[in-house]
Amino acid sequence: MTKAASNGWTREQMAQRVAMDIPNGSYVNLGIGIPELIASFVPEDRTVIYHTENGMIGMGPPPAAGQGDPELINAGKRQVTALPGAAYFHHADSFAMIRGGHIDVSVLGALQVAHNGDLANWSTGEPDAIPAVGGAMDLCAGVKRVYVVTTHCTKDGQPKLVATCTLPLTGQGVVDRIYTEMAVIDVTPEGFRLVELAPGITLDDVQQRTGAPLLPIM
Amino acid sequence: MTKAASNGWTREQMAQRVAMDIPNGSYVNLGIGIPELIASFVPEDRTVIYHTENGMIGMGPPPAAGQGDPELINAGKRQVTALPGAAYFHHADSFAMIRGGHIDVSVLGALQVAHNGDLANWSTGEPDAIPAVGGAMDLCAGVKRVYVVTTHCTKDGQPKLVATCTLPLTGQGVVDRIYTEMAVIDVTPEGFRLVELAPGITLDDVQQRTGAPLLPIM
Amino acid sequence: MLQKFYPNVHEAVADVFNGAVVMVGGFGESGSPIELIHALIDQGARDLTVVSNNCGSGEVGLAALFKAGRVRKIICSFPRTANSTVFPELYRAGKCELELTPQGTLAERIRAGGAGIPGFYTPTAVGTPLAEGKEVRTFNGRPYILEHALRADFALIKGRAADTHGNVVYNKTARNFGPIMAMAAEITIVQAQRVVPAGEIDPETVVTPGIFVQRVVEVALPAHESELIKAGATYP
Amino acid sequence: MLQKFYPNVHEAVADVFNGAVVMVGGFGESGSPIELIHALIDQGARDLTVVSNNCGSGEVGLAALFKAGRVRKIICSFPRTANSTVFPELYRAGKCELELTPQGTLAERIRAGGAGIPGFYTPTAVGTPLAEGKEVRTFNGRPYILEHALRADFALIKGRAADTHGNVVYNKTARNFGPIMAMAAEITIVQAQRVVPAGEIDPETVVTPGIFVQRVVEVALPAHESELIKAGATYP
Repeated sequence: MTKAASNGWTREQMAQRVAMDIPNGSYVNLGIGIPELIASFVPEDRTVIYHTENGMIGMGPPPAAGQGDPELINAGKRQVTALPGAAYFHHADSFAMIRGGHIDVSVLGALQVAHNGDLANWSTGEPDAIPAVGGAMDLCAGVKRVYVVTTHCTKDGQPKLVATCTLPLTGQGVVDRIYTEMAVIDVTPEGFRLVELAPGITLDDVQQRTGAPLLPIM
Repeated sequence: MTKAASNGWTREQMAQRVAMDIPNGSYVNLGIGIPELIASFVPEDRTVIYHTENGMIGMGPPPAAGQGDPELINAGKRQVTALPGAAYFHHADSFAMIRGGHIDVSVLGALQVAHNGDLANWSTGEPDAIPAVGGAMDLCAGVKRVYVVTTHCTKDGQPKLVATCTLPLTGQGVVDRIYTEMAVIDVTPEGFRLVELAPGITLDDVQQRTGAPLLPIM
Repeated sequence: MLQKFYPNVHEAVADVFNGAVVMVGGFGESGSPIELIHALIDQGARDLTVVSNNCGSGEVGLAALFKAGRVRKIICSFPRTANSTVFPELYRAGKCELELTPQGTLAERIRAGGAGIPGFYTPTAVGTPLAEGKEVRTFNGRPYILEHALRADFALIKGRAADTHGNVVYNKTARNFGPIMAMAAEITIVQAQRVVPAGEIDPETVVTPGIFVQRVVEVALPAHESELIKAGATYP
Repeated sequence: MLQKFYPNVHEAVADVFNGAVVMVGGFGESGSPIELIHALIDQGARDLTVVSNNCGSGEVGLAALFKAGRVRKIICSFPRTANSTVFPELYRAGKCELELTPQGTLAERIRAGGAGIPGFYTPTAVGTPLAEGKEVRTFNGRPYILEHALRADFALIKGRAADTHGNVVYNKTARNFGPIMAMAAEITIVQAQRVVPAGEIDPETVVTPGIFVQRVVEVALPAHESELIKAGATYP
C-alpha cells in the first residue's frame, strides 16, 4: 500500500493535473492547501481568473517580501496581490458570485467523498473540536463544477473515497471530480469512475484503497 | 366650499408647511408633484439629504439650462444635480435603503387616505387604465415616516380623506401625517386628528370636506 | 485571452432567440442601451419576455421594440409614460402581457436571481392587489409576502467604461438596474462608451465585476432617447 | 450641519449597552476595527452578542474582547484560528455560545437585515447538520432552506476614508463585511484612516453611502493585528 502512494503523484503533480482541467477563461475559487498550488501550474496560453471569497476577483500570486498589504489577503488569510483587471467587492456580492453559479470551478480539500458526490470536509466530528465551516458549504452549493484534491487515504490508511460519508456533510451530491496521488476519478450517476492513473499505479491498487466500487476508464 | 379652498394654503405654502416638519439631518424621499417643491423651503440652518430611488443620495436642484446630463435624473425623470457628499448606487441598494428603514421621511401624493392610515395612490381603478406602481408601495412599506401632501378633495369635490379606501391600496396603515390646502392632520390610533388649520379655515370647514370623523387639536 | 469584446452591436446580440427572457437596463432614458435594443430589433427575435422598469418613450429604443411586435410579455414597475402610446395600445389590444411588480421588489427579485436566492419575503405590497395569490407569512408579528427570483437569458446594459475583463463603471443615475441585471442573466451584454485595457479601471471603483459580463461592445457616442424623440425619430 | 464626526473612539462607543448585538467587520485581521474594539473593552459593556466572521487572533482586538469575558454569544462562520486559544477555551468551558452559519449565509443574512428582508431561501447547507431544524422548501425541483435576517444595535467598521456625510471607501479586501454590516445596524460606527470634507470622495466611487453610517471617527494609523501579535501584545 505504501508502494502505491510513493509511486503516485506528488502534491505539486496533483495540483498540475488539476490545472490541466481548467479551461481558458474560467473563474476559479481555490481552497486552502494543495488547491492553492494550482495557480502556478496553469498553462501560459490560458487566462484563468481567481476569485477569493473574502472579496476579490483577479487575485495574483503572493507579494514579494515586504511588498504586501495585510489588508490584501486570500481566504486562507495569506497576503496576495491584485492583477490588472481585478475588482474588490463586499461579502454579500462575493457569495452572490458563488451561490449564483457564476464561479466555474471550485477546488476543495476533503475528509470523505461518497460515490454519490456527497462531500464531508468541514468537521472531523470529534466532540471537543471547535466547529468551523467558512465558505465551504456555499462553494459546494453554488459553483458549477466542484473538484476535490486530497490524499487517497487518511493518515492511518482509511479510504477517503467511500460508499457513504460517516462525517458531517458539507454538501449533498456536489463533487464532480476527485484528484488524489493515485488517480483522477469522476463521480458519475453510476458511482466512482476512473479517469486516469498516476504512473506506476494500477486500477487494482486504487480499488484496494477505495471504499466503494471503482468503474474502469470509459 | 370653494371659499375654504381659496382661503387655504397654496401649493407652495403646503410644501413649506411640510418642510417645517422635516428635522435637521433627515434622509428624505420626495414624490412627484407638490412634494418636489418641498426641498426649496427647508430652512437654511437644516441639512436635509434627498434620496431618489433611481440611485442617488445627495440630490440637488435642477441644473442650469444646458448644464444637465440626461443620465442624472430623479424618479420623476427630470434632470437634477448632485451635491457635495452625494453617492450613486444600484437599484437593489437603493430599495434596500427604502425597505430597510433607512429613509426617515417619504412625502407622497394620494388619491385616498383612510383614517386607519391606509393609502391609495397608484391606481384610479378605471378598467382601461394602464396599471403602474413604481416605487410607491416600497416607500410605504419601508420608510420610517410617511407624509401625504394632497388637495383635500378630488376635482369633483369628493373627500380624499375617507373612512375606508375604495381604490386599490398602496399600503395598509402606513400614513403618519396629511397636509392639504386646508389643514395638517395626523393619522392616530383613534383616527384623523387635526394638527393645524390653514388661515381662514375652521375645524367645521375641514370636517365637512372629510369623509371620516376628525378629532380636534389635542 | 479572454474573448469578451465584440466588434459591433449586431454581433453582440446575434444569438438572442425567439422566446428569450431579456433584461433591459435603464430607468427612463437614463441607462437605456438604445443601440443594443435597436440591434435586437434588426436581429428579429420575437416572443420575448422583457424585464425592464419601464416600457420606453416615443417610438425609439425600448418603445420601438414593443412597436415592432417583438415583446410577448413585460415584467416592469411603471409601464405608463407621458409621451408614448405604443405599450398602452398593445396592452389594451391584448397583444402584450403585463406582470406589474413594485420597483423595489423588481430590483430585489433580479438581485436574488443573480445571487442564487430562489425566493424571499418582503413587506412591500402586503394587503394590496399586487399581493393577490402570494403566500403571506409573519415574521416578528408583521406580515410579509413571498416573492420569487427573476433570471434572464440575456441582459442588455449601458456602461460608461468597460475593460477587457468585463469590469464596468457607469454614469451617474444611469447605473440603476445595470449591476443587478448583469448578475441575473446567462449572457450579459454591455455597450460602453469607452473600452479600455485591464488595469485602467481602479479595482476599488469597479461597480460590476467582469465575472458578471460576457460581452462588451463599444458605442462611443450613444444616442439619448429624449433627443431622438425631440427630433421626431422612430426606429427602424 | 450633520453631526457624524466623533472626536475619539471612546466617545464613539460610549453608549454600547449590556446585552447589545454588535457586528464587527473584518475577515481575519483585514478590516478588523481594532481601535474601536479596544475602546469597547475599555467601555465595559458585557453580555454582548457579536456577529463577525471569526473570533480573533492572539489576545488583541476581537480575541481580547472574548478574553475580557464580554461576549455571551458569537454568530460566525469560522471560529477556529491557528494562533488563539481564547475562544476555544471559553467555548469548551461553556462560557460562550456559538451560532455557526456558513460564510455566504452569514453575509446574506446581514444584507437581508439591512434591506428589510426578514427571510430568504438558500441552497447552502441543505442536507448538512447546519440545516437541522430549518424549513426546507423546493423551488424548481431543488431543495432550499429558510434563513432569517440578522440585525444589530451597533456595527464597528474600518474604512480607508470617510466624509462628513458618512460616505465610506475601503482598502482592498478589508472591505469584506463592512458595507453590509453598515446596512444592518441601528448605529454604524466607522473608524477611518482619513476623514475628509463632503465632495472629496467621488460619488461614483462611494462604497457605503452615508445614510448607512451614523458615526465616523478618525484613526489615522490603525494597528495591524498580525504586527501586534508578533510583538507579543495583549489588551488591555
